[in-house]
Amino acid sequence: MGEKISLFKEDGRRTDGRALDELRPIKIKVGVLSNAQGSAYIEQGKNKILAAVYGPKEALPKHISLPDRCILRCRYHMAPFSTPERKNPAPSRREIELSMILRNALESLVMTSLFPRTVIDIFIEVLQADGGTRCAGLTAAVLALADAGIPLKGLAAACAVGKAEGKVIVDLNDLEDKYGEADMPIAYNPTLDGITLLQMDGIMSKEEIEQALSLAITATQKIHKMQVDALKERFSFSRREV
Amino acid sequence: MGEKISLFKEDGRRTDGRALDELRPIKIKVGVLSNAQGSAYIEQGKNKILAAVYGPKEALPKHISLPDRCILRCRYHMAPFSTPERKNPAPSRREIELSMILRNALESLVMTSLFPRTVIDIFIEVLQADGGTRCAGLTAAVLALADAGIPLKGLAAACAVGKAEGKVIVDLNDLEDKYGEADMPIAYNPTLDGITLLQMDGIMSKEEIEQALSLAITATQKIHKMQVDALKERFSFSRREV
Amino acid sequence: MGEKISLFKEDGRRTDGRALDELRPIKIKVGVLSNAQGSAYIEQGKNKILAAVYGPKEALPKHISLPDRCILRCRYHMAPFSTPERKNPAPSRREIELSMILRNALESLVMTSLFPRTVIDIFIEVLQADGGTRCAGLTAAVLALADAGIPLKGLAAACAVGKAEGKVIVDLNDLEDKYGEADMPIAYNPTLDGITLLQMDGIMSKEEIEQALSLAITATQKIHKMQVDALKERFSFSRREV
Amino acid sequence: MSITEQRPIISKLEKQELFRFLAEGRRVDGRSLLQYRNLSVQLGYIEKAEGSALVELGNTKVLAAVKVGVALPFADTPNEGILIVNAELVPLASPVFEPGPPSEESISLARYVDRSIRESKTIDLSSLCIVPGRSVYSLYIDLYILDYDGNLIDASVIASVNALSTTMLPKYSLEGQNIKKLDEYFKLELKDYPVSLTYAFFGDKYVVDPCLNEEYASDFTVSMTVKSDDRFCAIQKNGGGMLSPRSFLDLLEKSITLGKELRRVAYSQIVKK
Amino acid sequence: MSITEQRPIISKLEKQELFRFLAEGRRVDGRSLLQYRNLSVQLGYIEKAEGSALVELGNTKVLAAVKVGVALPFADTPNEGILIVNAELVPLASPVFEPGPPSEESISLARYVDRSIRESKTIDLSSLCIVPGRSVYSLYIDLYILDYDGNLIDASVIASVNALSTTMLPKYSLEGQNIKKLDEYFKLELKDYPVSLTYAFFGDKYVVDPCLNEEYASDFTVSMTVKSDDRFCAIQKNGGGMLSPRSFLDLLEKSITLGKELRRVAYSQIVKK
Amino acid sequence: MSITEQRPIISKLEKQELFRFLAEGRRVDGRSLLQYRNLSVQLGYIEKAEGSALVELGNTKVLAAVKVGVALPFADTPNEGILIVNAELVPLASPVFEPGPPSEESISLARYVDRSIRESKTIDLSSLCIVPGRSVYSLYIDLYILDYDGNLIDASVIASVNALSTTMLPKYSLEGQNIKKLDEYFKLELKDYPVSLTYAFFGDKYVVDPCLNEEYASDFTVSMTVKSDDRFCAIQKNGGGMLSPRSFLDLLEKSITLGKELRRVAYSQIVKK
Repeated sequence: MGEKISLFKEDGRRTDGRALDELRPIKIKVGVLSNAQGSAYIEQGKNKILAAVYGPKEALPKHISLPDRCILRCRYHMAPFSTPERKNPAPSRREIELSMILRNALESLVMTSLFPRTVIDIFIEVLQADGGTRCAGLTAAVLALADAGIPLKGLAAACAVGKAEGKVIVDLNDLEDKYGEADMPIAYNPTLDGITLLQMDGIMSKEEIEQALSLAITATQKIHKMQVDALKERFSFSRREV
Repeated sequence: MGEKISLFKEDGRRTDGRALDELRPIKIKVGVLSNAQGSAYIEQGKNKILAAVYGPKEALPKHISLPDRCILRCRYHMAPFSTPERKNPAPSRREIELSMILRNALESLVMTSLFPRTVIDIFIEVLQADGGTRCAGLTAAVLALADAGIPLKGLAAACAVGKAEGKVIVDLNDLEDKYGEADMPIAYNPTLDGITLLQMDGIMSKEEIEQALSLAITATQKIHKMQVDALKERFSFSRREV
Repeated sequence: MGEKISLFKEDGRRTDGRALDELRPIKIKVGVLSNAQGSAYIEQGKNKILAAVYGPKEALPKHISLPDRCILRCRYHMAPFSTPERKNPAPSRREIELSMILRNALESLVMTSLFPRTVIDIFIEVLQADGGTRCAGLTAAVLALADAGIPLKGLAAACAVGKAEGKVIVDLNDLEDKYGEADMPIAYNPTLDGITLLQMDGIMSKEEIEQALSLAITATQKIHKMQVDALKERFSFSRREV
Repeated sequence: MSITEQRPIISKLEKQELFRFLAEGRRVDGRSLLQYRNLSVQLGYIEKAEGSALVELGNTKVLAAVKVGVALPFADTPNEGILIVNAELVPLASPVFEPGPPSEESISLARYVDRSIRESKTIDLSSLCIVPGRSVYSLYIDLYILDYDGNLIDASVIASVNALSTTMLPKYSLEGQNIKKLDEYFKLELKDYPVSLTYAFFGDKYVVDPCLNEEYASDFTVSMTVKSDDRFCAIQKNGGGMLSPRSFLDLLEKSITLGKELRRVAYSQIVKK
Repeated sequence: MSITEQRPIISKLEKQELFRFLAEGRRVDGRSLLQYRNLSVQLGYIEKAEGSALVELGNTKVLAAVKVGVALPFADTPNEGILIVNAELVPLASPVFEPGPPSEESISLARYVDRSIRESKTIDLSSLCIVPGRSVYSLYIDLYILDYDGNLIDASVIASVNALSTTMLPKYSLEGQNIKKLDEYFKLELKDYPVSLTYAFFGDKYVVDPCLNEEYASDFTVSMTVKSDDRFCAIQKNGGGMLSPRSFLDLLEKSITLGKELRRVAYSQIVKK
Repeated sequence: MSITEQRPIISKLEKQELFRFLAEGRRVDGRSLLQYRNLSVQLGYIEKAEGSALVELGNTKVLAAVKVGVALPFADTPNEGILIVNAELVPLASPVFEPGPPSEESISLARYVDRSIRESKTIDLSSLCIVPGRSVYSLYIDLYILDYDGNLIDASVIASVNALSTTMLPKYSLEGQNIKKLDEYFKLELKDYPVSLTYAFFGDKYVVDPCLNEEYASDFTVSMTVKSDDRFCAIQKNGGGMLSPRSFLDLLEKSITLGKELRRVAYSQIVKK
């Protein structure tokens, strides 16, 4: 939030031509990898993200297993070339935090008690980053779980909402993320009316957050529809490609 | 031992006004933490040190356990803010050595054969350092063991002795440690007349070491009395505070 | 391959006076360490390399063991003082690769199915490096295995061949390794007529490689004879010294 | 890899009791649902650090200390000081804390506290520049968890802000190309007094300032940091389970009210009247 | 410590079938012994990297991306740019890939690709100097294995060379002591088009471009990198077992022939006609 | 975390024999209680290092090598060279040594040797300054334990001092702002010849220069480093058990006598007559 950059054009539209509540173009494919039990690929703006699921499988070493349910392991990772400056491939503090946040969100969706003493591994690889990677990553990871045939309480779709130059906006791109005033990633399950992932940083008043939440629910409902379509396509065609 | 600094005032007293064989003010409290099985806190000069004990508990993974006695694990650690320059929280070579030296000293006190196949964890955290931290840490750790109800062959108290400007002195502060000629930390059990911890660096003649040892025995006996008093207070009041 | 350095003298001999197909002086001793089950020491030019073998012994933790054969663990390591600039003792990427390459080569020689569920540890320490350390290390490691009494399908000896100023040469020294055009380390078992280790970098034509291979076979046969002699000496005298 | 944590098991009896109390609008330790535990703040606990505070929130003890240094600024903010927050879950505080590199819990805690201070602009980082592009102040906040009975986040934010409020920075003079440390100091000025409020959820019920047993028994927690002007600067849901949008909106409202109260208690020694 | 790897067990039936086919000069997936799988190359897959290519060789998928930076040159090559190759066996590609620091497999892969490019002088590093002794271009090639069905080496060499061929480097101007990035770019020029050929051995039989099951069932593999002028710039035997000198000489001959063919397919989009 | 070490078990028979011998004032290997094993020193073993020595003390083999470099001095000692001691318990020396980062044993060994050399002022670090505050010599002593049969400390001190005595340092000339390495060398001068004496205790009995079995069977060891002028510069008790003040005083006396003898043997090739 250093230098002065204008995030809106004269016609009131955003730098990429979107309206305040408009999502970036989204492309989703399910079942894109040959070895993973389940996989999904998402493009959202210039984000390119792969998610893969292995399991449920025996939890080893045994002391990590739980007698009454399966455990989840989750890695959110950014490719070294996903960012403007090359990123060290070792996990950063940010990646460690997001791996936890995403695991928590997925944990609330998986019917873990069906698979005691097992583990499910979820890998989210950001190949190219353009703002909102944790949300797009979650949207893909949920589909990879479904593709792996793991029983879920429902899908969840995620989208960041936030504030830029005083206006509440949806699906922040890189520029808006960097120079805007607030960023609030939300994952929402429309069937159960539940928020599974919630973070915020930046500054927003109570009223602004209320407005942002309402936009987030609408946006994630749209993405949820795309998730359902991608699953349908997957199970009718079974095409596999990145 | 670089620049020239005077460690004695004109009246022959040390920079902090002490006589050659005088201890710094010491404050000891036992039972200061709510989760640890045993704990103790010591202030000696500007040293502020916490010790905590967990165990005996099952030794895991099993291959670390011993069939005939309990094992000890010990960590001596300095808080990043305990030193003039911020210290990296990762263990330094010095901290690794002292953890071993302190474990060895405590190992000679604990009746380890009473608890086969178990482990006792001892944590010593230096919150503020002012010379002689390993000694003050040991004095506190012994009390934390006693507070945890672990049978000991006896208490041990520790104190550094050393040499500054040719004079043998007791309980070196930071300045004397840095600019003095020798530093000899000693832990002593008065009941069994045994030295459990002994190191020396700097230069001393045989005669100087003899004199220093004699001063150390007197000093540790004084501290031993304070240990006993702190334990009595603990078991009459059971107050818990740092 | 930066600056211009002449690798041949006017008489056509190499900088150290050798002919194109001439090995450096080699000194081999078997059984030089007291604790290892088997050990060997080699000097080849200014290379000084120790190899030691421990095992077969129970493979722990159990999950690394194999039900039908023993596993090998191998560490190729350079002493910090073995190179012109002090080397960090932590394993470099090069050392990790060579540990694998050497393990693979040794794996083809050991009768692993005789010792199911066990592990053999092989340590190769380069005390002084002078070009061709992986080859000399392999020559020594094979002897350490034999010294440990581990049944082998045969010995293997190793030697680098390569190209310098257009000429195919044998047993490259440090200078030739650095400024020459190609380096091809080969380990060869003359009894079974088999190559167990093969790498190449630099540039050679098919014809040059054919010529180099032929030289390598002759050279390794010579080294093989020295291996046999060293084993004979070991089992007649049983001297132990570096 | 983040891995499902193994929470210590609370006995069924304890859990039943906890829920029975909640159903009646009460808590096991006698508090009401939206009541904080006793809070005490001891300023300047570590004399050798440039700033420090020891905070006790019930049995939870957090020591925050500020070390000041001089560093090269980041390339994209050549005129701003550097703020780094680090948290250590010291193993003497709890049997579940283990020695070793920072765990995901400690990283997540440090990053939340960092956001709470940075986004609220509690410190004006542009006032911490010595020579633009060359030398700026670096503030290292180390959070040391000494005793662990739940709600580390709220205690850590309070400890950090209090520690910052006591921080004295050395002055520097520019001598040719180099800077020289003077024997003069100035007080770090605080621009805001943020507080974090953490709620633990049990089905559709929630309590503020959960103690450890409540954290273990809960579905998840939500933390919110409120600035002095009642705006929010950090929010985070931790743990599995689903938060209903309705409850989220409730929390926003509650946090503004509770925040005012907590701020008064937490910063009573340092806020200018 | 390098440790004997635990290969996933292929069922006896699968293995028998594989050998039965080989005995008849065939392969389970219908290929002939010296036939490559289908190869597709997608240039510029990562728009934000300075160069990139996604290669699919059968079910093996390798993404190579080039990041360009400016660095201090190495002391012994003050006039040369820096080339670093890194390979990540991304855990989503295979159940045998694990998160963590680079494994010996990934290091060995990266080093082989590095040698293939460096020794073939595919890039003229001396053309990547900005200010001698002070500033040179650094090229980081990151190999990302996304799906793993054997023969990573050949796919990675092809991906790297294709990614390099798309690489655009920013121009710099010298302003006094400092360099300044301009908004102009130039294309990295390739001097060679090396290909690696990997063979898996089963007794005295061998196949090219092994798929994963073939790799697991084989005694060892041999990789050879051939330059455009049919000379070799890297060779490596991987795995146990013994290679007869006779077979080695055979491979040299085969690789020259197969290399020409593979080069044509692999670099069809980038080689100047 | 330092953890109780798991010493290999010595058979009861061996232990009984050891104690029976001790009771008679003898040792299993025929030595008297205060007798050292055979000591041999080979100077200059590593030609490529600036200094080196291989020491054999019975079956214990320690190689010490000195590498010389140029470094920035520490801020608080701008006119002094840098001395660093590192010890590697090389896994080929013993089944109890494992590859990996330095263990507490190797760190403790290196630090004891460092103190012995530094505190005795064996090297005048102020003579190792090239340009005050900018360039000083750095001496890296690497201790390489090649065969392990007890008493690493005494062997390592002897190896280090011998290696230092053979060390040749390159000369540098100052050219403007930079220094230039000349093709001339000078010999590092030693100011003292410290020896360490290590005792293993069995109840109230002790022996000097314990072999490995004696170390394993002992209660603890005490090491003392004595300077040429009979003063002490390092002492350390290692292991559990209690040392009586009386025994400590005994050791001081014994060490002065034994030290003279050991020094004569250990440094026979290097001490000026």
